[in-house]
Amino acid sequence: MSLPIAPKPRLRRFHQARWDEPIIFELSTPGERGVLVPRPEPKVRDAVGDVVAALPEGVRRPTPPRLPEIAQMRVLRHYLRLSQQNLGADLNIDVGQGTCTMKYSPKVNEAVINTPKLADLHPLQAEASAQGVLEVFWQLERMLAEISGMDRVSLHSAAGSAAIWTNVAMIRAYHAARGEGDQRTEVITTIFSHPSNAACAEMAGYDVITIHPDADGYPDIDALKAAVSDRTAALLITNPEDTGIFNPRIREFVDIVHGVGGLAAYDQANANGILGITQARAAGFDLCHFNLHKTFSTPHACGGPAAGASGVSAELAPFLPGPLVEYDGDHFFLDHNRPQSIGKVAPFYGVTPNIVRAYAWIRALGAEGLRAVAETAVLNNNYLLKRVLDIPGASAPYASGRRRIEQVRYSWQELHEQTGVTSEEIGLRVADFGAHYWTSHHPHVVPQPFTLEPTESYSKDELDEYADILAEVAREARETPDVVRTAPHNQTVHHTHHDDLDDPERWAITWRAYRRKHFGEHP
Amino acid sequence: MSLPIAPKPRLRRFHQARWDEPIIFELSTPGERGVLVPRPEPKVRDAVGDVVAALPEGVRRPTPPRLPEIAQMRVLRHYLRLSQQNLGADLNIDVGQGTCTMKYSPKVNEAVINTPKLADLHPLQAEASAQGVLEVFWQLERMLAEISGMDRVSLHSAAGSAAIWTNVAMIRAYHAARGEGDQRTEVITTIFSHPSNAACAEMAGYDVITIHPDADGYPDIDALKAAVSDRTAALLITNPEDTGIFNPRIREFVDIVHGVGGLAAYDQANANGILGITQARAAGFDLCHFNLHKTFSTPHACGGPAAGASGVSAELAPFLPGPLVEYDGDHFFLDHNRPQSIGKVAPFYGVTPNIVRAYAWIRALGAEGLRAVAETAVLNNNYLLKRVLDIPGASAPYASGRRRIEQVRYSWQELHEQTGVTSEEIGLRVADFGAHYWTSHHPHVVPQPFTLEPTESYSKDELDEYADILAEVAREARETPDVVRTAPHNQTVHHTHHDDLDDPERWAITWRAYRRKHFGEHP
Amino acid sequence: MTEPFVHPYVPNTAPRTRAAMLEAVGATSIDEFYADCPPELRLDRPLDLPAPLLSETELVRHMDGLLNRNVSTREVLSFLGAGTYQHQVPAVVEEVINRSEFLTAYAGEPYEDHGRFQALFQYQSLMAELLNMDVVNVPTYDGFQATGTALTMAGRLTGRQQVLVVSDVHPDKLAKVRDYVRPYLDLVHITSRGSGADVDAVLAHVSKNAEIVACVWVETPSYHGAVETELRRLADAAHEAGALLVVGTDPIGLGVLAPPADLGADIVCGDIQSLGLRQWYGGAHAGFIAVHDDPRFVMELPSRLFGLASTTVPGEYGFGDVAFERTSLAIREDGKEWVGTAAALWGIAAGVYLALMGPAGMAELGETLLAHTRYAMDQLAAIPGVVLADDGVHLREFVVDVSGTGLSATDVVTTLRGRGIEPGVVVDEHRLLVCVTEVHTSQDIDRLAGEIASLVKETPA
Amino acid sequence: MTEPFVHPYVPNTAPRTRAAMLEAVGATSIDEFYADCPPELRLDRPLDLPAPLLSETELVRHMDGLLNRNVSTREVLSFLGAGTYQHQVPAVVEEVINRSEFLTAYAGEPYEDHGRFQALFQYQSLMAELLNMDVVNVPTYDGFQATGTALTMAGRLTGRQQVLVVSDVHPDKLAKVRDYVRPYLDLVHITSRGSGADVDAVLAHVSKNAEIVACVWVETPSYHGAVETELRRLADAAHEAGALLVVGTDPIGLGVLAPPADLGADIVCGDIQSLGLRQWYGGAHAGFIAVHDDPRFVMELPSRLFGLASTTVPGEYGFGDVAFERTSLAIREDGKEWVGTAAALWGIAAGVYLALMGPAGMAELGETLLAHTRYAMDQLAAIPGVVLADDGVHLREFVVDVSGTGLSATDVVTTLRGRGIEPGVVVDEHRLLVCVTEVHTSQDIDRLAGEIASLVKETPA
Ligand SMILES: Cc1ncc(COP(=O)(O)O)c(C=O)c1O
Ligand SMILES: Cc1ncc(COP(=O)(O)O)c(C=O)c1O
Repeated sequence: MSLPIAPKPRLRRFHQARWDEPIIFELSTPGERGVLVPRPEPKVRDAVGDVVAALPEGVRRPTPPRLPEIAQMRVLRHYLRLSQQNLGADLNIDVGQGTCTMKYSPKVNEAVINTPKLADLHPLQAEASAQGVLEVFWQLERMLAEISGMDRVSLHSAAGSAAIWTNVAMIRAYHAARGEGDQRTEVITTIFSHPSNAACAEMAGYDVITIHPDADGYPDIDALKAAVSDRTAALLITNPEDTGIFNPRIREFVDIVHGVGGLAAYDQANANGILGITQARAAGFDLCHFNLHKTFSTPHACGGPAAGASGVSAELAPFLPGPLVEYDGDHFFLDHNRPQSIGKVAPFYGVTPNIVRAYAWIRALGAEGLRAVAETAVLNNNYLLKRVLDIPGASAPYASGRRRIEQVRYSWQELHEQTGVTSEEIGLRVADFGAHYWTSHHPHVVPQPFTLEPTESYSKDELDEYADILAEVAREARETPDVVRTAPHNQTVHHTHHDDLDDPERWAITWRAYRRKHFGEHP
Repeated sequence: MSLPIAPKPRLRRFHQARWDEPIIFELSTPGERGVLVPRPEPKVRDAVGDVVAALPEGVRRPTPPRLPEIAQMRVLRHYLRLSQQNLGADLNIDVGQGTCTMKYSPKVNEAVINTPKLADLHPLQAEASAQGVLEVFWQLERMLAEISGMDRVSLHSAAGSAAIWTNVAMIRAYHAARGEGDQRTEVITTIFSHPSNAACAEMAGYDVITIHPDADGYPDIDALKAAVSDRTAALLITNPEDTGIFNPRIREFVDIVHGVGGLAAYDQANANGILGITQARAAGFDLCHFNLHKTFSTPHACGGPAAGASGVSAELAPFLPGPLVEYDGDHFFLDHNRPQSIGKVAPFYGVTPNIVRAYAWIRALGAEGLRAVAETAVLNNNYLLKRVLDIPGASAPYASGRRRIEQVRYSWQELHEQTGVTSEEIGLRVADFGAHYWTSHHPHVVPQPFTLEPTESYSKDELDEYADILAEVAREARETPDVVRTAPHNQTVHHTHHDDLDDPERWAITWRAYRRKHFGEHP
Repeated sequence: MTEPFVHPYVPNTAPRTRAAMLEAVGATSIDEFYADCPPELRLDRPLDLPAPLLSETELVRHMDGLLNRNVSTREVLSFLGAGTYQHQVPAVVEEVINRSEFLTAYAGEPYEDHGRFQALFQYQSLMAELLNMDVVNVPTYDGFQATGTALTMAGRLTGRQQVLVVSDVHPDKLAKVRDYVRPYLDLVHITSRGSGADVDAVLAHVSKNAEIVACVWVETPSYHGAVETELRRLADAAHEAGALLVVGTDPIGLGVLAPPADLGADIVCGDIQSLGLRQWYGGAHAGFIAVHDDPRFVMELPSRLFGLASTTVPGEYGFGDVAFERTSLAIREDGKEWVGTAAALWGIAAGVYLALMGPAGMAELGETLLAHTRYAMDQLAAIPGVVLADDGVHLREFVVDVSGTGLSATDVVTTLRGRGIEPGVVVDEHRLLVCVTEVHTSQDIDRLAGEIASLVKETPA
Repeated sequence: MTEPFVHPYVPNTAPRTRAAMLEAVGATSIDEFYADCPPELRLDRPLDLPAPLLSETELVRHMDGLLNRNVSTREVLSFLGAGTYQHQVPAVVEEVINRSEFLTAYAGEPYEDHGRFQALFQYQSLMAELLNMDVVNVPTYDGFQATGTALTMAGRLTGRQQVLVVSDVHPDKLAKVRDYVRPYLDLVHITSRGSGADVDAVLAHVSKNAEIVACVWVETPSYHGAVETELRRLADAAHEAGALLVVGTDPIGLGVLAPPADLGADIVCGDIQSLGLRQWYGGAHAGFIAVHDDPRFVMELPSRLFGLASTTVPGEYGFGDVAFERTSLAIREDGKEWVGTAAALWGIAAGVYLALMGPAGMAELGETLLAHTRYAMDQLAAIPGVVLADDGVHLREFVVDVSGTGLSATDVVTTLRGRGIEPGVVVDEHRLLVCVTEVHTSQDIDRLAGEIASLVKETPA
């Protein structure tokens, strides 16, 4: 064979890096060192003596921790190899992690934050020496207020769920302040709202009432009417829900809750398709939250650090966690004097690197850019919807024929009925093409689900590639189902047995537990 | 199957990442943008008008360059995927790139250099605002002088070969200054010295005489004696040579050349095993050079930027390229006033990032550490030698039974005679285990060669893994030679046909040439 | 209006592409997609945001302009701690966590995100060795959250409501914990002796309230840096009453200090910022919770737990979620508390950190910290009018009382800031919390002491 | 003596390992391995080097201490060019070249280093589009080296010896080239008109020396930033005499300027520092050489050339070295000049840069550079006593003559440095080379002009 090279086939012939690495403990060699630390200088030693020997009985560690001993380059190499065994949004067409808004995290923002001027600031240093970072906090609060229509925004929460918690804690404080703390014992949410809404409410001491969708996929308004009462503390709801269906009667939902004295909190983690289109406050919400790691581009970091922002109306503002950043026209400062505040929700002021990244992202786009983001996310989603619906066996339950906002929860139910292959199995086979999808949160209201959210970040070609992969795997499910059932084949590892993970006798959450339980080793 | 997991087999089951990426031009979509640049402000536009339209006839580009149009994330993704398809010394046990000293490039040095305080300095800015970097240059010169025993050191050269060129240019200038420029027309080198010694000498206008090894693998001293004359400008030689054999009569070699009025230049790119053990000056050399990207740990960067340092005796110092960094007890400054200098060998002062990395590396180790480096590199090499010689079919020609310094040129000749499998084929199969080796520079004086240099960076376990891979592939060469001959199997790409690369009618050095020659496309 | 632009972050705004896609889906305008959003909810104006900084040149210039107004702890001499600490962060740690693959991954399956699963399993395992406990979670948000959860776990496990707070706890942490546990637990304080718990008072309280105490909560080092030396007695007392011992700690000292589990702790929790994370203005925290491998305890953890699993290929390490059905992701409000995006990357960082440090690194670091702390205590206590709040064993932090100098703590801070030193955190009018770590040299500490001494000298008594 | 240590960079100094390895090879000491190094060559003392900085804390503190004594061009307003330029460097470029895999790779085979081969093939291909030429090398050290080689190629191709230097060339470049080509070529200068070559003089010389001229060497933009507008005539003259046209250029302008090949250039060369590399104190250069796909020319290139190749799998892009037998790596002194480690990573950077910029980016950048240059020329020329050395088309750089102000160029530089501005590079007593790029705003340029104007005002005429 010689030049020219034949055209590439339609689908890439992928193989994930496979290094077959041991567990890090297996790399240990006695005496090796990965890094050295500063040692007490002779002067200090002379002054203080042997501080370790001087520790009281029982306080001194009797034997060194059984950490591995590995030279620096080998540690590095091990983790670099592991990194290649991790897809990452930068590497793949990450539209399969629907509801997670896997958009591009611009590299320039990494360059911006990785400076000692940010990474090496102490939270309690003089405010005068932290004016830059304080201004970023202050400005981002104002931008998010504009985007949501809310009056004040807290940036303290470490993630979306943490922001939901913050909102629930403010709801609790609000009712308590009005003397209705004991009466308002119920929180209402919907089954398509993120599970953390229900779980945070429960953790805050509330009883949770869950509304299911009606036949069109909208949260059932009659169920809501039946659920509200003077026990209602709040409605926690998202819109669009993870189906990508926008609830046109959302204002009515809020009014119904307001009508009984409850508050309405908007889970705006799904805001990517509506930036600059509609504001939370327009629908009457009292509280809302954003995920900076979704809509505002901060990287997902293998599952955090993330960042959540809680926006509230003026009425709720006194309850915001502290401290808030204020500006006296001259200097930015931290206002700790907030008597009605729910207090601290995090050690200091929020996840600084993500707050700065989010600010930089908005500054790079401006209003016009944010609107382009929303519109393109929605265009991409409706385009992908079209491509997926063209695949025999795939469907998008509810609201059939209608447009979606930024994501869609799909179903392989038909394909499953025809072939017996499940959505989970299809997902594992998709991995063989260097892509992935997830099903969705439990419970699987949609049968054999998969959830796609293309965001604004992917080119049409990449959306087409993704749809082509799905079509190919669906074809395989009919024609060579065993290939699908035994997948993955081109991945770092092969089909994994999950049976031990739920058995307390056998599960191995750490290497030491594994060695103890399965090899009888005792430290 | 369930826990516990069976023990891992002796050799890792490797697969390199395979993304099957198109060529970047194939990713183009009209209208996409990868990055935006600052545009003239209205004020500027008003002042200068349409500067492009105003360009004279013929000066303005008639049609835009046919660069691809690709959004930022897609460009990033493409190159990240390519990066995973590149082994890199951080990722593999890179002992197979013998004579290249693939040692650990510490990550802390990357952190140190990646600051605007270095990356954003202009070479012509005020010396007063560059005191830090000037001091590093000055200090590194002194350290390399100490390591080599030389009097002055130039850091200008961009690589090892460039430093050889610099040395040859100084040799030429030296003889010219003594009125012997026309008489001294010959340079002597050895076949095991790097080809750049011969090539640079030739390029400088010299006739090259090459000495071959004697039966013991030492450069043939009688051949040298026969070669020298009053035409001899210099001897360019390395020691140990790429065989790892140290020439104990090196001082004699130098003396012979000095005896006829020639100079002796020591290629110290192989210095890793002799740091702190012996100095170039001790053997009488007039000039020497180091590769900072080998011995002093700066990363190899896919083949540069590198950095070469030329050390010379006081007698040769006037000929060093300019400017040199000097210190007046108070400030560091650039001395441009060097009338006998060969002038510029590079745009400014050398490859700054590598100069700073090399300095930091020496500072992290100190004298004791450098000696540990040398000793351990040598220990590792002799250990690996033992392991390789235990493989049936492998040998280490010359100096049999003797110790080697930091590397060995091995031979698969015996295995080849027995199986017909070549060293090159074995190398391709080694790639399937996530490692690699190269043969050596041409000409292959050693038949079926491969060259290993373990440096100080790898643990014993890793050297064992590497030896195990070689043993396994040697076994395959006997038992399943076809597996070896059709390798690689677990790599990014498969066996490649190299026939077109030497045919001017068909070679494709750029995408446009490929499209033109093989698809008849014309811009 | 700005010129129309195709933004590098939004490829499909390229006009031809946009048109082709609209056509493919049979829409004439983007607006059609918003049909469900009623007009009265629609924003009828552009968002009021600053003009975009379209080129990286403009963006970076703007951001640099802002951030250069900060002065970092590399530029001043800082003795600030109180929750966020300045430790050596090995470059390899940052190399690993800045890898695109780790930085931008989220929630792939154990197949395509095998690296993440293994890295976090290793984090759990490395922490487990340091703590001598068999189960460690994938990190939660921060030490505050971890503590809140550890205490509510104790409540759920014992079915009781009272938490005995026996150490000096950072007031902010206490505020967070109090609001967090409000529906389930009461915090009862037993004033500490400064250098540690008032064990006799704790014993007395526990024996009187044996039925209602859910747990004894110890912090070691305490808010004031004091190392609790009576853990074993506190554990015994708690256990005798059917209660648990919950210990909050910073693992940084565990190369030389006995792991709380060795002395009877049932749940150990805290923050891992010290283990390889920069300070980030207090924005880089992650919380750990460790328990023994007892399913009662494990099933109370809200966090994800990654465990080993076999694959169809012998010798291949697979991974998966252990007991996922515990979690709110699986069963919503019926799960334990909640779990969402947490602080995984910081866990990976801490894992790399511990792998680099090894037993010798942690032991040497612990020794350096103890020595530097003792040295700093001695130097400051030698200043006339300055006394140590207590003389217990301290790791990294201690409190000095400056009332004898005629100065307030704020005076000291204000003046020293003017001299390029952040001397510590004000605890109250006369007390200052000073923090030293391995990054300080004796010269640094001497300079602190010297500056305070000369300030004292300058001050009329 | 320091404590004995096992250095993190040198694993096998761990005592047990070292002993085991010595035993395995049957040696009793490391010293045995040095048996061939005679005693009289052995260093009998430790090297005289500063004590090691063993922890990263100490090392980083030391390095920061040094480097913080530098003041970067982000901190002052810099108009310095003359070979090294301050341009926008997209973050993606640095992300890619800092990837461990690219940064630390060297010379793997096209299989395991497929990424490197493809990235460099793409660099060659992207440059080729910008240059409208079919062959571009893997970068050599820098533009100086590239130029030296381009000229010697012309000598070898024509078998002649005379190089006509018709542009203003950077004196340092000339020094390097002169020494480099010494054995093969003579440089003959035809004084330029400032704004470009003196074409008539060149024509006259060429027609008189038709047999001996190897090439006409044009630099555009010249040392003074002047864009050569008569390339076509120079090419024709050279070709008519059987000579070649060698053009040195900075590809940064080729989004708006016609590629030299379109106007008859046979060999185009230069530096790619402008294409995505930071300034690095002048230490980040790389040289390109481009020719047409004519084997006579290709076979004269000393550098490596990566080309496409098929594999056993259809549709798989393989790569390899084109015509490797040309090189010194293959045939030593019989190869073309020499090749070794060069500047590959900078080539990858430039490739990423061009892929990001695309045609629109390069066109817009070119326009911005022309506009900023013209604006700066006008602003400075408006200062009394300051005149432009020539009023040709300039890209990025131009020369002003300040003799009319009573000041020397050095005066201007010295005074403005005191005001936080590097106004340019001194060319000679009264002339200053000023450089503006896209990173400058009109405000920056106005500030430069304003400061010079007020300096002029302050100066007694
Ligand atoms: C709609 C919605 N709400 C809340 C959350 C919870 O956010 P986090 O995972 O940051 O806790 C998510 C997470 O993706 C979400 O999609
Ligand atoms: C002994 C020796 N000399 C010279 C060189 C040439 O160095 P460079 O590749 O930097 O040009 C090398 C390269 O590895 C070498 O090993």
